[in-house]
Amino acid sequence: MPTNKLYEGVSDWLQSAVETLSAAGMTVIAPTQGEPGVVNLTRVTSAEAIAERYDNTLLPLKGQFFPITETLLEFERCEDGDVEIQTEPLPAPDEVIVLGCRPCDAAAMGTMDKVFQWDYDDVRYRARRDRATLVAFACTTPSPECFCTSVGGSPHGDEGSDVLVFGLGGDDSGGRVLLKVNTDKGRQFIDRLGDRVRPASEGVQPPSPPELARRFDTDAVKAWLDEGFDSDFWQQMALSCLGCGACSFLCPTCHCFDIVDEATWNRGQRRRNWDCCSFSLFTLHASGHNPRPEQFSRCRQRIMHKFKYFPERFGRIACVGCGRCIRACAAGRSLAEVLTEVDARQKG
Amino acid sequence: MINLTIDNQQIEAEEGKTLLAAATLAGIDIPTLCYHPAVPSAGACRICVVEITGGGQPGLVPACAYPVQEGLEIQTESERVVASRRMTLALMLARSPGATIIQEMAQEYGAEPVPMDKGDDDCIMCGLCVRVCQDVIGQSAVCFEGRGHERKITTPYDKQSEVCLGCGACAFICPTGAIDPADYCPHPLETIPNDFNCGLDTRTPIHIPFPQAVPNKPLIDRENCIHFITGGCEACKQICPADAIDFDMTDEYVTEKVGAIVVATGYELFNPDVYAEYGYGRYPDVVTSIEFERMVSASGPTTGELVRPSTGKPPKTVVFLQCIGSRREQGGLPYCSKICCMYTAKHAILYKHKVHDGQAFVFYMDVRSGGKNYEQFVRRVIKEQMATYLRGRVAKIFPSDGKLIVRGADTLSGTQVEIAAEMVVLAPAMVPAAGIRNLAQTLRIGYDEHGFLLEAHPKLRPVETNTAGVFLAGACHSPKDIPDSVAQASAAASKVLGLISHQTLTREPTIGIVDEETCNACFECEGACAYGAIGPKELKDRKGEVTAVVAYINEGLCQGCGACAVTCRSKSIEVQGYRDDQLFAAINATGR
Amino acid sequence: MAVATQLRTPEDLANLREQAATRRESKRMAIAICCGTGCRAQGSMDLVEEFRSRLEAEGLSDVEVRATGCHGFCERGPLVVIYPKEIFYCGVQDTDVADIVDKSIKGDELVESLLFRDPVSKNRFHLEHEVPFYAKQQRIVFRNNGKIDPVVISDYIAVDGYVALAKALTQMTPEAVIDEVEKSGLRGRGGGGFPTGRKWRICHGQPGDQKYIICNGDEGDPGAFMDRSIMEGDPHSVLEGMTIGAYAIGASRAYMYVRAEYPLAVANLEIALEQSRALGLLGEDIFGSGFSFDVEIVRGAGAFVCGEETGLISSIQGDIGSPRQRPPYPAESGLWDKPTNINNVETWANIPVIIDRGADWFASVGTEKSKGTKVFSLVGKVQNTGLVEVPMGTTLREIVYDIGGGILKKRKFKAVQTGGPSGGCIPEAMLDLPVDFEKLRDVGAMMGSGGLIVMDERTCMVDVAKYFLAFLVDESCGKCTPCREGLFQMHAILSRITEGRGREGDIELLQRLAAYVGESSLCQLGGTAPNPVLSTIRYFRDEYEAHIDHKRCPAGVCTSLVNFGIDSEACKGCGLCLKDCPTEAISGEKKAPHRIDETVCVQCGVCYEACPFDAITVE
Amino acid sequence: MSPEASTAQSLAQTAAEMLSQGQVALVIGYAPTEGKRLSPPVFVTTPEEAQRLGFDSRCFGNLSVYLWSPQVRQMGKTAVVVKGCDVRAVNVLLRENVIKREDIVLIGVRCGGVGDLPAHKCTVCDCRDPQGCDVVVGDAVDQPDGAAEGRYSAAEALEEKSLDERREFWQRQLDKCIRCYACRQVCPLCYCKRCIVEKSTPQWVETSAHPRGNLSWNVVRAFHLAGRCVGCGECERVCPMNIPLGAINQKMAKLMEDEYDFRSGMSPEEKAPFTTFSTDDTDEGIL
Amino acid sequence: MIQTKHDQDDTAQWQPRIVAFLCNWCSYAGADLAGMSRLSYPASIKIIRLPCSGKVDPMFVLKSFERGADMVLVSGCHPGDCHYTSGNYHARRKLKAFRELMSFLGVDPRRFKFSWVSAAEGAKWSKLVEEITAEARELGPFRTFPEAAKTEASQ
Repeated sequence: MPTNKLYEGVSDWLQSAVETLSAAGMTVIAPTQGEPGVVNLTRVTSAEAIAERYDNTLLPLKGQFFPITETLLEFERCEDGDVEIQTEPLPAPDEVIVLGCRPCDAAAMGTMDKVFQWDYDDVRYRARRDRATLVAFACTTPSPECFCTSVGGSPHGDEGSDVLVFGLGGDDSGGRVLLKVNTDKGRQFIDRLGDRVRPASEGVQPPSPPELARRFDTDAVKAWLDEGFDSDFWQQMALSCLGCGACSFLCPTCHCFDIVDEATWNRGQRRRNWDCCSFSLFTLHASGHNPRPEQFSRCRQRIMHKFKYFPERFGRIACVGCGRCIRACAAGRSLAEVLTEVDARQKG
Repeated sequence: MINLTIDNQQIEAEEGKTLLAAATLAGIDIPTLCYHPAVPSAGACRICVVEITGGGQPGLVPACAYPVQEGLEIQTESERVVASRRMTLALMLARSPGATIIQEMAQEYGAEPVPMDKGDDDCIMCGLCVRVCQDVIGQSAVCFEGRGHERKITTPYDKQSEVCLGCGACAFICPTGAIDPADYCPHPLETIPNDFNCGLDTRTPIHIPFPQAVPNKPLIDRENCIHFITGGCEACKQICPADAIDFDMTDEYVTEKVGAIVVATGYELFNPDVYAEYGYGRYPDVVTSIEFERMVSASGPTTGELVRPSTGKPPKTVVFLQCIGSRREQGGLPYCSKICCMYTAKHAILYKHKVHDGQAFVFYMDVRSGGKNYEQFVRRVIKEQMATYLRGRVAKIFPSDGKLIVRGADTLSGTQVEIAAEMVVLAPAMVPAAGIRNLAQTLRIGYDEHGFLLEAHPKLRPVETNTAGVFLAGACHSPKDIPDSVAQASAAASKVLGLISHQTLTREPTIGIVDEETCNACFECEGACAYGAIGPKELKDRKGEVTAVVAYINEGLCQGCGACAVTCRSKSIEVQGYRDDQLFAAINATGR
Repeated sequence: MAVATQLRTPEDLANLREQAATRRESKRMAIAICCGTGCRAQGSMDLVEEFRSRLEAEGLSDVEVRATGCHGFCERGPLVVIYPKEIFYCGVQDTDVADIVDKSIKGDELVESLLFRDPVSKNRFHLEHEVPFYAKQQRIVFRNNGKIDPVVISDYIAVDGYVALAKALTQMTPEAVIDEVEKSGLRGRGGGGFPTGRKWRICHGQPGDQKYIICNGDEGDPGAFMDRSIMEGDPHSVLEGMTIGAYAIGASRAYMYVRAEYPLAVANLEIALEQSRALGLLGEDIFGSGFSFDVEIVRGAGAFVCGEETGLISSIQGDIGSPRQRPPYPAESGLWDKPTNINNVETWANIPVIIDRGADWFASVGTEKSKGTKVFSLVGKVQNTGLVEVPMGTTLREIVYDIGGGILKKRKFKAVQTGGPSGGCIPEAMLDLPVDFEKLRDVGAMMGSGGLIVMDERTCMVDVAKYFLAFLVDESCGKCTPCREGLFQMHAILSRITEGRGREGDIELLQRLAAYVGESSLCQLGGTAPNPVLSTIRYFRDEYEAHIDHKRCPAGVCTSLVNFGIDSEACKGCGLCLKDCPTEAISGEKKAPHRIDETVCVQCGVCYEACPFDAITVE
Repeated sequence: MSPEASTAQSLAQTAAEMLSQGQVALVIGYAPTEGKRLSPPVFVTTPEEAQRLGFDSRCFGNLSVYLWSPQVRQMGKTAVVVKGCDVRAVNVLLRENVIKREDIVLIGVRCGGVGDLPAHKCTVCDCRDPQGCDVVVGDAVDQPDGAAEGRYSAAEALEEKSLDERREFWQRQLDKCIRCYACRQVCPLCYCKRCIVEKSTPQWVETSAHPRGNLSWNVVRAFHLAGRCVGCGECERVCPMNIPLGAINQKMAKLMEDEYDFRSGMSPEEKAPFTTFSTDDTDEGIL
Repeated sequence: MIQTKHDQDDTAQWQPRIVAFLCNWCSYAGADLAGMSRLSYPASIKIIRLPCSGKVDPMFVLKSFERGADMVLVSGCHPGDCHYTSGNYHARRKLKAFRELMSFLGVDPRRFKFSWVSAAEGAKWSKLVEEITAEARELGPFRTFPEAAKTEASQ
């Protein structure tokens, strides 16, 4: 079944979609602008709230399926001394339509899926993921920090999204869009929209993606990383890293978490919280030993993980080039620059 | 060594010594006036003449300037010598009839002021001032001028001397007290009040602080010492036979590690000049009890003679005023100073001993004579009519006709009294020594609003403070008389002994412990610690090299209050018994 | 006269002396004009000028004019002596110059009016040595005064100057020099009479490299001026003596302490010093002997007490001139605490003669214990005043009467005071006392530096004592009590005696004080200060008693005690007293006896002095 | 030559001299880079690299944060380029014994304010001329007028609101917190070897990014900076969630100034208000 | 979600929960004296004894609120009376700042009390507890913190 069929959406297709889907009891998540200049994915009931012009959401898509903090279970010490444990019910019984993530964030879900449905099937993740349809909006103007083309993606990449929406541009477009169906979920989504979309005319092609130069070669990067663990490059490159978690927390593919118990005298919750390999505590053992005692080793870990260990294990790199880490870095550090440097080192 | 005979006594003397030195060494007394060991001899006054009766050219020679010679035979009190001295003194007496020392020596030698021309100049031209200034101080700010009988001591060209340091050595060395440096000195030395005598007399920059000082050694008051002011003088250094003067000596901080501290800073008197109605500070005859105490003391400024500061004559009527500042909620101090009732009774007795026909009055609020035999003592004073006790306060003191009119109320008879007193003695309140608050803060001990130091517990731990190892004795704690102070001091001493007689110190376990792993060594805890228990500690590796400095809490000093733990941002201090996890659990439990 | 070359050997000196002597002798005549301070004051410098211009005008180039030092007979200055004949003119005025040149230089005549006429015998004397004033003198110290020009060194050399120095330096050891001086019996002429040789020996024997010589030119006695005359008139003899002394003692530096009141002496000494240095007689390696020596002049401010050795030393050191206790003596520790030998000008001037002519020759003059001559300044109520140099042992009578020509106005001799202010008064009964150190001391006087004051009957001895004491009170340094206070009180007592307020027992009190001051004072100023009082009490006690008991001054001097009247018999009514009376107490017509109004008279005594007829009476 | 270029030249020259003379082993400065939003820090160890140093209005970073980094300390004596405001942080570090003055060299740079619109702290800056530095470079700059008035404007604006408004405001703001701790990591004064958040026995501050943990964290952070915060504003700048952390810090700084007349970091000798007390402190509000 | 058994919203019955941190030497002794003096006061107060008010860490207050306290009281010796000389002064300074901070962040400052109660002030203690309990009751349950505990992240 061909899934890459193109549809054309009329000018109010989005409004209609929100209304229709909401009416159908689905949760519509879409980019909205809260504070000036800040766009995030929130639940909408009307298309008016949906932000139109933005580079990307501040927080990545991953939080929809892997929340920053989530209760895994609750426990209470009963008066007889036994401990009663109650597992938190599975989340999100509703179907969720993410209406308007960027192609890179959608692509990142591929990475997330690999992790959460690997040797351990994370039911909480899968419960959310299974019931979600990702409608990505293709990028028209990548930001200066974007480097998706360098990591195998594209502003118009359709990996991970169920539907990819292209704005048709131009003054005469009248808000019409071109919807490219990538999956069955996508088709179902199109079906639900009824007459607000129709198959595109023959010969209509999606606009060509905006220019975004490739800055490094991931194969070359991996090749260097394979040999470069002990390179003094790391120490030098990591000097300015302050060790905060902004890059990881904003990264659409970072997926490390920490499990904590929060308790009062006699009851509490077990929670899963985002964690970050940049934190010194990340690898701190109970013994006091820390296998990654210095910041450079943690910086190295993050890059190694994304561009060497992950590809080795899952066959794909764990970076989609969204540029959030670069934008968020307190010290103005740039992953793209680091990788460009690595690429250059590999190529001599 | 040179052998000679002085007063038929065989004497050995070092070559170059004077006859005077040789005689002094042999215990033979020769009177001197122009001689001072600090300055070169002049042989000017001729009072020290002795007679050479053999072994040299016979005649009178000045012992202070004549060197010993082998075989000399000397008579120090021969008829000729005595006649010469007598005439010398007669002549000096004619010139300086007012000079005490001359009067005394003249009396001793039976020198009559022969009927000659009389002068009134206390200066006997001994020239000690000139010599001390030139040879000891090195300044030559005073000199002789003129010749013969016209000779006088003055400054060069009779102008105020630029080189005068104002050291006062001239005045000091002058045997007749004829010199007042203020007359010619461009920057005369301030007279330094003798603090021990409440400023009733003066002292020199080198002084022994008080008669029973331990050690009983003089000290140099740098602020007033001419050497430290001008860099010159050094007179003391030159004359000190023991070579004990050391100008490089400075006050030094002596650091001692001690196991206990007893605070015994004593008291001061409340300054009564805030009560304008009593005129203290304005009327010279209004004195404080401590000033009175010094006045009647044999070692005091008047060597025990009780006189009115205004006239120098014994006061015929003395009024003692009690509770000056004490027991006064408004404009004073609320507490009873405890000792005044008793010492005033004593003062009344002392007064009657000094001035038999004198009359003493005591204005009191209540006579508080609690203490062994105290009441009997006061009764005796009243019964033997050593003082008239009047219950009531004095409203006003004002001078009239050379006396002080003390106007007050006698509340027992309900009448207004006026007493024409020649001296009024105020009994000011006892207040803690100045600087006691600083000391208390340094020792981290508490003090009350008046500055009296706080005991750990008024009944159970009266000599301890809340800081372990710090004890109190005497008036620093509260007004106390001598027996009480001694008792408290003894108690404090035995507490100290109890503390330090053990090899180890036993204490409650609630103390702070530093987590050396996480301590940032910012030492903000040090500021929070009221006991100075926190200091740096060096952490060393196996090679003995310092790897880190962290805070360390002295278990002996820590009282376990926990202020440090709160100040510590990294939560690196725990108080045993109040550990974070314990408190966390306690707080959690409140949410049960 | 410029001398280009230094004298390196005695032969050089001999050569120079030869030249100088030849030059002197080449002159036909020499006119010696006394240019001592006394004669200068009377215009002798004008005379020198006048003579020179006159001689030049007359073309008399073979006549030399010499401005010499004091001739001694100051009473009669200016003095002019014409050599070789030794014609002696006194009281010469510049108006007389032409006459003298005409008569005595060009011609062979005498100017009669300028010859000395003895006031007693009324004889006129032509020649210097015939003049009674000079006749009994023996001039050793004054050997060159009047003969040489003090500012011309060759004059001094011409009269055998510096021969003694050359001899001492080249032929004698220092010890030998001291031996010679000791043998001569020379005693200090400053007053104490300490044997000079012994003094040198002590200083010579002191350890130390640096020693000093001091010449005491602080002639402090009032009325004495012999040292001045020597320094002015023959400075080189003093310098030569000092140089010899320095050689003997081992000193290389000397100070010449001259009172600033002697400007001429200082000037002449400075010239002499320069000349000596130029000739190498002072400075390094004198006469090739290896001995070096120089002299510095220090001017004193004229304190009597600076004549005392230790006072003088402290004055040189820049301190107040106060004596200090001795010992240590200056010979042990003097100037700048170094061994120091101090001698008086006159003593130093004796030295070259002793070395030159030998100790034996010198010792042949004088008495057993006092050798040589002594210069006295003879002043007071005598006819001839001036400087006289006589051999020791000459009697007072010889000096007063033979040399001095006796008492003025034919009054009665009363006493002669010797030894300066702290000397004593010697009464007429002792006029035959031969003067030497011991004899004078024995009678309660002293040699001192050589003052001789002659007093006549109109001198009140109490007043004399008071006068001298007043001087000493003034001059006492004031350091020690006896001298400062004792003298002051003694003076006060004397004052009250002379003012008629004397009391019973004052004499004894004075004696007690005098004894006390004498034995208890620090230095010899005080030690000798009571002498005037003691000696006057000793010899003239009756005068004291008259003052005290009878409130009377027998000599009529103490104005509080006298009433002046006029003897109408004797009064010739000349009016001199009337003219001089400051209070116009005297009245009277010319040629008629005058009268004194006692209520107005202030007893000043002017009339008493003024009356040529002794008509003023004293009660 | 533009002022920026001349400042860059001075910086480069100074750094090169220090490095070549061995005075320091490392110079931490800014490397203005074309096209970047901020001029990133640069760690210069050779005189040649010193050419990269520069200074412009994008030099936000407070480089004193690196002074106590273990890696930097290992490298030896360090020179750091500091703006006048950064010196205040250095002063606090000195006062709290974190660094020793002899171990560092301060290269002060006169700063006319950073940011396109100068940041708030720059408009109220009263320390554009760095004090207490070893070297100061750059052209003279003017202090803004009336700096003291607007110093705490953000806090004051919130103070004017009602309690409920404030609660609502902060709830919304703190809810955003993702506990990335960028605020802590960028703060020069957050040098604890172990942050209180990292202490797990007991866990005073919950690490979960829920409102309770977030409030707890931000209260602790603000309180630990009370009397210490020098207002460099880095925490607010780096917060990826744009939480107005500066306002909280301002509030505490304002309290310190109002109550104790104290402004942190004005000198290395000062005594922080929380390390001392006065018996005259107010009893207001105490029962 | 496990229900909190004690949290009854019925205001008539509702007892506020007040956590009190008392210094050992004054306020705790004062509370003890109140008890010994048979002075009654509401049982709403949960006392945690500390050596000194200076030992009260703001974290304790915060944690108490997190654990459901409706009001927190810190009580120490009167100024100058501190057993440890100055602990209460340190506390006064820090806790004032803390209250200001909390207030700034929207936490009602009335829920955070500070008092001086001496060992002799049993009556004061009793009265104080009465008063603040009444006030807490008036303020009602403090939901901010307990609510937060129940809320998932809102992203």
